[in-house]
Formats: sequence, structure tokens, C-alpha cells
Amino acid sequence: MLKISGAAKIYGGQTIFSRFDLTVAQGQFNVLVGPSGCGKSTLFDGLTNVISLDKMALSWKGEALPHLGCHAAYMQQKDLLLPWFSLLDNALLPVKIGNQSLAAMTTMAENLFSRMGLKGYESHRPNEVSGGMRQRCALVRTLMFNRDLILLDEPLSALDAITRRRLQSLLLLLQTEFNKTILMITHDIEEALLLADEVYILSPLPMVITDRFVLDQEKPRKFTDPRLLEIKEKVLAQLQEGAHR
Amino acid sequence: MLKISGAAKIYGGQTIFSRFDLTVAQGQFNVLVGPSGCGKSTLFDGLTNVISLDKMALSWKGEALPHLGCHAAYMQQKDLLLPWFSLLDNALLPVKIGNQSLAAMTTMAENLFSRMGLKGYESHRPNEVSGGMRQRCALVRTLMFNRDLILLDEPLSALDAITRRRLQSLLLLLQTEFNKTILMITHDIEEALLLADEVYILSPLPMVITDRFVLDQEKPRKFTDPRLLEIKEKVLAQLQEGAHR
Amino acid sequence: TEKLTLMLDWFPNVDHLPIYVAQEMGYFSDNGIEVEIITPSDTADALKLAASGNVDLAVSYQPQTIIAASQGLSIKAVAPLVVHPLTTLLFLENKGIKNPSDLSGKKIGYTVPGLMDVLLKAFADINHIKDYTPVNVGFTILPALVANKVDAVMGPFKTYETVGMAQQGYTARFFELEKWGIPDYEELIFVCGPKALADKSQAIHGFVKALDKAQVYTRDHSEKALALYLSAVPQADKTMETQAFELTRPYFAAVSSHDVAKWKAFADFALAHGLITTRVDVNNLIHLWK
Amino acid sequence: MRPSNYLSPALVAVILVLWEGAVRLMEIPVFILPPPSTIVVTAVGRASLILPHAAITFAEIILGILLALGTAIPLATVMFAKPPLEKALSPFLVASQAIPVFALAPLLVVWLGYGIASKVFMAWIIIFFPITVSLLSGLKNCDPEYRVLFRLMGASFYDTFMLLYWPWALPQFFAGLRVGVSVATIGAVIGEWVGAQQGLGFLMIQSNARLQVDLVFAVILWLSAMGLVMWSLVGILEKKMIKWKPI
Amino acid sequence: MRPSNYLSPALVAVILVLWEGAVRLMEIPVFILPPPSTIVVTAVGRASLILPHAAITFAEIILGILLALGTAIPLATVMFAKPPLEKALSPFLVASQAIPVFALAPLLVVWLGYGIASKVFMAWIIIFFPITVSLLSGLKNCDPEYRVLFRLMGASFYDTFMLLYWPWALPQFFAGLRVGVSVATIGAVIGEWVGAQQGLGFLMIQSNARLQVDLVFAVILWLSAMGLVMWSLVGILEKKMIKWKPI
Ligand SMILES: Nc1ncnc2c1ncn2[C@@H]1O[C@H](COP(=O)(O)OP(=O)(O)OP(=O)(O)O)[C@@H](O)[C@H]1O
Ligand SMILES: Nc1ncnc2c1ncn2[C@@H]1O[C@H](COP(=O)(O)OP(=O)(O)OP(=O)(O)O)[C@@H](O)[C@H]1O
Ligand SMILES: [Mg+2]
Ligand SMILES: [Mg+2]
Repeated sequence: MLKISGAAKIYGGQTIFSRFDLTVAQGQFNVLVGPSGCGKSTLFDGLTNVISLDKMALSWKGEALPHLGCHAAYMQQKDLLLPWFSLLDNALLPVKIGNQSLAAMTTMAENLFSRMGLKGYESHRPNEVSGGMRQRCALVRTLMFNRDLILLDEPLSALDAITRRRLQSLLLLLQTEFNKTILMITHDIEEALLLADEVYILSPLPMVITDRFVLDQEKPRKFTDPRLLEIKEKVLAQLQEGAHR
Repeated sequence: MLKISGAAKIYGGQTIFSRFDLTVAQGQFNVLVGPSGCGKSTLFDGLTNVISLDKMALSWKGEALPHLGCHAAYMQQKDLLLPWFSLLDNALLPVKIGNQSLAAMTTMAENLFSRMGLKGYESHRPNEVSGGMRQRCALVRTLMFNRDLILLDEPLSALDAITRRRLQSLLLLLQTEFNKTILMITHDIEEALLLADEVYILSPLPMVITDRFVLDQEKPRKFTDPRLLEIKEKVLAQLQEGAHR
Repeated sequence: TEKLTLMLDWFPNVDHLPIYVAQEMGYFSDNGIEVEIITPSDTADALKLAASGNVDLAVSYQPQTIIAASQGLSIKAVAPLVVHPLTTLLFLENKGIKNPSDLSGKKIGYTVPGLMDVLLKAFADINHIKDYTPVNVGFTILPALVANKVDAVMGPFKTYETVGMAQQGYTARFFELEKWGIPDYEELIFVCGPKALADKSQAIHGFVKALDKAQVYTRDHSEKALALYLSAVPQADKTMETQAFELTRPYFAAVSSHDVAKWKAFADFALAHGLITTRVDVNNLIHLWK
Repeated sequence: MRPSNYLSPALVAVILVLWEGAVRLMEIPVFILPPPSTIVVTAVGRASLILPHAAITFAEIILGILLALGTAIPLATVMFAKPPLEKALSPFLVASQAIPVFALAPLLVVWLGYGIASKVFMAWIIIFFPITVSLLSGLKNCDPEYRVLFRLMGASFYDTFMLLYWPWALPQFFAGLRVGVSVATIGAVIGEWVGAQQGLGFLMIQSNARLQVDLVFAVILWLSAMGLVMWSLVGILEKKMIKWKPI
Repeated sequence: MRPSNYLSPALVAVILVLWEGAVRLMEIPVFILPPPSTIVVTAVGRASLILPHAAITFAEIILGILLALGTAIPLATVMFAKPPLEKALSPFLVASQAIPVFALAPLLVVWLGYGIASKVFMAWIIIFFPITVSLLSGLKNCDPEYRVLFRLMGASFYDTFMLLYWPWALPQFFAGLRVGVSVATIGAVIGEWVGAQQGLGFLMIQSNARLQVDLVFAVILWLSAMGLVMWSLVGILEKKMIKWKPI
């Protein structure tokens, strides 16, 4: 279980969040939805020690930790691919750094590349592929961390509807087959509702959870389910309300 | 009228597109939808001479041009904000460079900032704001070009649903109030259908227009319109088909 | 008054004492001239700049002047300053060196490549030093000797480096060149270019006369002369320069004209031992004041 | 103070003690390498002799640096704007670094006389080179995606330079300037071989020939101090000018 | 060839013609500044004299550069990894640039003798500095967002260095190396003022003392040519190693 309590961050006098609490049960796929600039990335950065928070109590799998550091795989909002490596080498970076077997992981990466429609682009450099392809490569890299907890900050924002669907299934697979715990930020409400066990709706600054939807529908889901459509309307209304506060 | 004919680009043996034609009537708002990596950004880059195409005949307002160069405002997929300037200074870059009146344009930029929810962040540096805020700043900068033709490459991809709607209205205003001609790339089919006069569906590599939807519904539109929902299904089917070719 | 520029051969030291005496005693202004004294960046600079007319007068060495003449630089020697060699083959005492031939098979340093190495070779030929290794030590003379990197050095002045070494607690011994078969020559001389000599003949003659007077004063009032020098060159090390002066005094020129025979003998020697490759007519090189 | 902050003075102390010990134990004569204690004593004790010379040399260094900046910046800009010019000029720049002072000295005397000009010129030759090369490399390093943005905006070279290239190249420019101000000290000293009557270089050569090696090293200490002051000033200036870097 | 390609040789020609003309018209004596024609004639005509010396100096330059690389890279790395060390060491580095050759010569003679070692040492002192400073600046320039990425991956300093910092700093490293190889020529020559029996520096001093100024400049021409060759080699190496840059 991932348990965050009392997280607080102030940037130059501006409170991004204070006393922020969140709990994600092991094996769950939870999604954060909130307006742009509300502090979602800041929260993820704080969890993983990319930035230091002013206050936070954290525990993961029952163990209290100063931060998630090396326990989570974190896909940041920027793709941060290294220009001097090919896409495959970029994706294999966590393998080269960790002490995992390069051969086995290369097969896995190549497999992921073809599932994500990057087959044939393994040896392209990042500046030779499209924005969406860079994002997919960054996602492969995140999966190569091979960690139990995965934090995803808008992982599919640069992708078209079809590719997006394909990758959504892949993310679901991570949860169901490999029992990963996933916490994801997205702006796509349908995506949130298709994937999440719980959806949190966040307010603008200072960020608080204004609402929480528990979705126990069987996955994979289809968006034709009227209950999902209904929740979508609620979420939108909630977000709308937050924006007008 | 913008008329592109016979555009062709080959990258290292791989044909991105060849004999690509497109026509946009003056004052129209046309949208390109296509799978990630199909060559949309490459097309825009070619039109504006960011890269050189292998072949292309182009005319704008009846005048044959080698490229759109200084006739179009182009918002690229990357935000490309300069780290040493504040958001406002970044947005005012085209003004500083052109010979427009700085005072008047500053008012306009500040006005746009507050419409886009960036009020209070004018003097933040790009690395002190969120991904969505950077994107909005880049959009303001594009509008400050003050040109009749606007090319937008996924301008709203990093924004939440609510902010996105607000900016969609703003884009519509550009068309209706200021009579701009707009060509936009998006992955959000609903967005395409809400804004576009014509929607082009693109195939994967090599890129061709597989379908074209002319939408003459009154704007602003609502997505509750059943005809739009119907078209959305068609578009999705078309994209799906392209992906399985 | 006419202005003259004089470039020294090296930084100011007691060898130049009569010049400063003439300056301080007002002998230059008595002769209607005003002299600006300039330090060079390299010993060859003085000759170059005198020949090109960028300075009116320069202090140089007779051997280097002969070399310059053989290279086609047109210069004239107008007066001597120090009339015998100060250059020596120098070594530390207690090294068991009594005769030059004791240096056979040893390492011998020299200070200026192109000049001292040739002199060394001539010295060795004449004095039967066999199988020695020449080493260019530049101006790190004492360290080279003390660290036993060389056994002797060709080039140090018997009036100057010896004093410095004594101050550091080392006693120097040396072979004087003119006593070991090298023709006697004038160590320091004044030279000027043909143009300066033609245009400022009067002033340069005045300079020579003033210097003549200063030499006499230096001989007769050595303590006062030294005091004048030390006040003109404040950065000089008092004790060291005082001792060096004592050693240098006997070699200052007594008369203000060159010994043509001495020049001829050295020019012949230079040609014979490869210091120069083309014959130099010393009569063209020396200006005689009437 | 955190323990790591003690490292710097501690290391300095260790090096000085090792030096002092080595000189004393190995009985290295003072005229070869004086111990640091002697150097400091001489540097302080003879300050009244050294300072007037130091003032001259400092002026030469400052002028040399200003002149180097005044030439390096336009030169790097022009070579950046016109690559054929870069190709044509770089042989001369590289060649300028292979010329020893004694070859140039007579020429400098002929052209610039014995005043401060010839010393500043020598310093300039030595300083301008690292600044030019670093700045040029920094300018060339500019991300082409940003260049394209400026082209799209129809920016002139001047605008692009002021708003993009120059800020982009600043970190490399400062690296070059750091090297420049550090070699400026030796540049001015070398310049003083050209007919100087004063200055630290002049004082050093004389002291060296007179075997006053402690004074030579005392002068080097003063020169190093000057170099360090300028090095720190460059660091402060760099921090002021590159405020947007979160380092 | 495009017209702009003619600019480079044209400019070289113009400069040489101006030089030749100036020397002839202003009647600058050959022993102050020889005209380029004379220099070239001497440099070629006396190649058989110059070449053996050049070989020695070239060896010193190469050794100096290798030694400089072998020290600058670890030094910059260590100073980058441990900022307190940087603070502690940089005064010594800056000071090392303020030491003139004659102050160091006695020490070099005593410690390293008259062999090639003392020359290589002098060259090293001069070369390693720009490389160290540039490399260090390049390493520090690395985008902190990427550093964070490597921290997230749990990368060791070694891994981060090899995969991130080093490739990131390469352009600046090469700028430093360019400066380094250019000053390497004068570094070796200065080294040869300390007790050399051969080498271009030795030949230069000898020729200068014998007032063979055309030979002095011919040697400078050879040195410049060496510098240029190495400069070009660095350029080629840079292109090979920084393939990912679309310049
Ligand atoms: N370094 C910083 N200095 C000052 N303020 C900052 C800094 N970084 C972020 N902020 C502020 O924190 C707030 C939250 O930023 P954050 O990046 O977390 O937003 P977000 O929720 O991820 O938005 P988006 O959906 O647009 O990515 C923003 O208002 C931003 O201005
Ligand atoms: N510099 C390059 N060298 C080689 N191939 C390139 C280069 N730039 C782009 N490509 C290829 O061109 C194709 C189209 O790229 P483009 O960026 O136009 O895609 P896109 O339609 O904008 O995709 P996205 O929606 O992901 O941004 C891709 O397959 C990419 O690999
Ligand atoms: Mg974010
Ligand atoms: Mg794209």
C-alpha cells in the first residue's frame, strides 16, 4: 500500500498543496484528474524526490520512507530522451544502469517497441522521430525500470485515439498480469474512467482532492457503458465547479 | 486561399508523403487528424521551411510562394520557450522582433494571459510553471505573430478538459472575429469536430488523406449534437481501418 | 638638446655603470643630448633595433656584432664599454678541475645557443677537451651546477654570476677565455645604425665624449660613481652590485676608441671556428671618431 | 559549516605543509624552490617594492582583458555568422598562438614603442584566443530548433544574436573568460619582456637574474592572487548574468 | 564551388599580399619582420634542417597533449563530483597559469633533468588548463532535469558520468581541446628554453641569437602548421564523436 499523508509544498509564497493525503492499495490503478497548473506534477516530483517537499509522511508496502526514490518507476511529463542514444538505447537506459540482464531486457524492450508501434525505429535518434513516438519511447523506458510502483504523468497525451487505446490496454496488462501498482495523471477523462480503480478529482491551487470516484466495473471496459458516461458528466461538472471557485 | 500541391518528403529512404495535396479556403478552420508518426508535423515543418521538402507547389492568397515562411504563424509541437525570459517576455518575442508597437501588444498579451488562466504568472520563468502553462504560453506567442494564417501542431494537448474548452472558444474567436485562416493538428477527435470546417483523416506512412468531413454546423457547437457523434464514430472507424492497413 | 635612445643588452647592471654616471652627472646634457635608456626583451633585440634605426644606440657584444654583420645587418661600433671578455667557462670549486682538459668526457653547459655553444666548441678544440657533452642550460646556471647536471658552464660573467653564487654560499672557479687561447675581445660595446650615425653624428659623438668623461669619473671616484648608479637603479641589490662593481672596474674602457687589431683577430677566429660563415671586414664595422 | 566546507582550507593547508616539509627535508636550496613561508614573508615584507610594479601590471592585465573582450566578441560573432570567414581566419588565430615573444618583440617596439601598448598587445594575443574559441563554440552549440523558431518569427541576425545566440553561449563564453583571465597574468608578464621599465614581469626577470628567487616567487604569489581575484569576479559575474540556471 | 567557398583562400591571399606589401613598402627590415615570401622560401628551402627539430617538438607536443588529457579529464571529473575539492583546487590551477618558465626552470632541471620530461611538463602545464576549465564548465552545464532522471534510475556516479555528463560536456570539452592543441605549440617551445639540445624552440633561440630572423619565422610557420594540423584533427574527431548534432 502507498500511503501519503500531510504532503505540503510552497513555491515562493504560493501554496501548491498543504496537508495532501492519498492512499493507493497495492495492485490498484488510480488516476488523478485536475486542471492544468494545479500541482499534479509537483506532487509526483515530491514523491520521487525530484524536488523536495516541505512536509510529507510516506509509506510503501508498510515501510516508512523519506521518498519513493528507487521504489517507483516515474515517467515525467517531459520525455527527457538523450539525443545521443538511439530509441532502443534510451529505452534500455534503466537496464544498463541497474544490474539486470541486458539480453533478456533487450528482448522485452523490442517486444514493447513493436507493441507500441515503434518497430523499425529502434535505431532512430530521438530527433528523428515524431513527438508521439518520443513519448512512447519514454513510456517503454519507464517500464524497463521493472519496479512495482509506477507513476505516470500524462503518459499518452501526445498520441492519437487509436494508438492511445492500444497503449491503454498495455497499461491495464501491467496491472492485471504483472500486478503493478499504478498512479497516473491524465487530462483525458474517458481514459481515466476506462483504466482507473479510483479517480481523484483535484481542485486548482492550492490542490486538494475535491472528489473521488470508485469504479468497480470489470476491465477492460468499453465507453458505451452508461454508468461510465454518467460518471464522466459528474467529473466534468466537478472540474467545472473547481474552475469557477 | 492556401493551396498545397504535390508535396513530397523522403527521410532516408522512407517516404513520409508524396504528391500530397491540400486546399484551405481563406477564413476556414481546418483540422488534420492522423496516427502518431504519420507525418503531420513534417508537413507543417515543410510548409514553413523549418525543413525543406523534396517537392512542393504552394500558393497563399493567390500568390505562388516557395514556402509560407513569414506569412504564417506556426506553433510547433514542442513549446520552445527560452529559459532566460519570463513567460510574458517569451510571449512578446515576435513583437520585439517585428516592428510592432510593444506597448499595444503587451496589453494584448496580458489580455491573452488572463483569458488563458496565466494571470499572475507573467514574470515566472518557463521552468517555474507546469507543462500545460508552458503550452499556453507558446500559444500566446504564436498569436502574437499577428499573421493571417495560423498553423497549430497539437496546441492544446497538455491541457485539462475545462481549460481546453476555454481555449477552444478562443481559437474559434480568432476565426470568427479576426478572420484568421487556421490549420490545426490534433489527436482529440471531439476537438476536431467542435472546431473544424473541414476535418481530414490521414493514413499512416506514407501519409495520404483517406477521408474528409465537411462540417457546416453552426459554431460554437456542442457535442450533444447527434450528427457530430455519428461523424465521430465514422472518424474512429476510418482511423482504425488505417491502422490495420 | 637632441634626444637619443639607448637600448641596453640586458637589464641594467653594473656593467652599465658608466652610462648611469654620465646620466646622473649631467655629462649628457653638457654635450647637448638627452638619453633615454631602454631594456630589451632579448640580447639580439638591441642589434636588430639599432640596425633598423628604431633606437639610436645599443649596447651589444663584439662577437654578436660580428655575427650580425655577417648576416648583413649594417651597424657600426662607435665606442667600447668593457674592453676584455667577461665571459668564462665557470665551475664550482672542489670539483677537481684544474685544467680545461679535466673536463674531458664531462657535461658542459652553455647559456646562449648559437653563440656560447660555438665558443665552447672552439675553447674545447684549442684546449683539448675531448668527448664532452654540451648542454644548453639557458640561465639556470647555478641550479644546473649544484644539482650536478653539468660540470661547467660556458657563458657566465666572472664579474657577476660569481658574486651571485657566493651569496648563495657557492664558490665559483673559472677559466678566462682570453687566457686559454680565445682571442681577446671587447665584451660590451656601443653600436648604432648607419642612419642614426649619419643623421645624429653630432649627438652620438657627444654621447661618446660624455661616456669618456664618465669612465674617467668612475675610475677616479669609484665610491661616488657606485652611489650614483645605485640611486639611478633602485631595484638593484646593493651588496651584490657593490661586489660585482669591484670585480668589473678593471675592465671598463680606458679610451673611447676600438682596438681594430683585436677586432680583426677575433673576426678571423670567428670565421675559422664557424661562428660566422662569411668574412666580415672589421674596418667597415668600426667607426673611428676624428 | 558543514564538514565538506572544511575540505577546501584543509587541502590548501596540507599542500602548503607538504611543500614546506619537502623543501626543508630534502634541503632544496632557496634559489631553486623557496618554501611557502619564505615566499609569504617576502611577498608581505617587500610589498612596498612590489605594489607599484603590481599596479602597472594590473593595469596592463585589465586593458588586455578589455581589449580581448572587445575583439573576441565581434570576431567570434563574425566567424559564427559567416562560416567561410571562420575557415579563412582560424589558421591565423591558431598561428598567432605559436609565436614566441622574442620573435614579436622587435616588431612591437617598432610599431607600438616602449609604452604600455606593446605589453597590452602581448597580453591581448594570449587572452583573446580562448575567449574567441569558447564563444564561437557556444554560439555554434545553439539548438537548431530554437534557431528555426527565430527564423519563423522573421528575426534579423542581430535580433537572433541578442535574444538567442548570446544568452545560449553565455556559459561557454564564461568558461573561455575564466581561462582568459587566468592566462592574462602570464600574458602581461610576457608583455613586459618588451622593453619594460616597470611591472611585475620586469621585477621578476631582474630578481631572477640576481638570484633573488624568493622575490621571484613572491611576485608569482602576487600575480596568482590577482589571477584569483579576477577568476572569482568572473564567477560572480557569471552567476549574475546566468540567473535562469537552477544550479 | 559556391562563391562563398572562394572567400577563405581569397582572404588568406589578401592578408598575405597586404603583409608582403607592407613589409616592402614600409621598408621593414627582414630582421624585424620578414615578408611571407621569404618565410616560405626559408621554411621550404631549409626543411632538411628544420624537420629533425620539428620531429622532436612534435613528439613533445603529442606527449604534452596526451598527458594533459590524462590529467584534465580525471581532474575535471573529480572537481565536478566534489565541489569542495573544486573550491580547494582551483586556486592552485589558476596560480599554475601565473608561473613564468624561468621560475620553474631550475626546479625542472633538478627534478626532471634535461631530457624530454621537462619540456613535456611545461607543455602540459599550459595545455591542461583550458581543457580542464572547459570540461568542468561543460559538465556543470548539464541540464538538471536529466540529472534527476538518472537519479530516479538509481544510477551510480560512474554510470551517470559515462551516459549523461560526458556526452553532454563533449562540445565544451572539444572547445577546450581546440585551445589546448593550439597553445601546445608554444608550450613545447617554452619547454625547450629549459636546456634543450634540439627541437624547434632550441632552433629558434639559436637562430635568433645568430640574427637569422628568417629562420626564426620559418620555424614559427612550421609550428603554426603543426598547430593547424592538430586543430583540424580535433575538428574531425569532434564531428566523429558528436554525431547526434544536426549542425
Ligand atoms: N520551480 C518553481 N517555482 C515556482 N513555482 C513553481 C515551480 N514549479 C512549479 N511551480 C508552480 O506550481 C504550480 C503547479 O505546477 P505543476 O507542474 O505541478 O502543475 P500540473 O498540475 O502538473 O499542471 P499541468 O497539467 O499543466 O502539467 C504551478 O502554478 C507552477 O507555477
Ligand atoms: N530527422 C528525421 N530523420 C528521419 N526520419 C524522420 C525525421 N523526422 C521525422 N522522421 C520520420 O517522419 C515520420 C513522421 O514524423 P512526424 O513528426 O511528422 O509525425 P507526426 O505525424 O507529427 O506524429 P505525432 O503525432 O507523433 O507528432 C516519423 O516516422 C519519423 O520517424
Ligand atoms: Mg504537469
Ligand atoms: Mg507531430
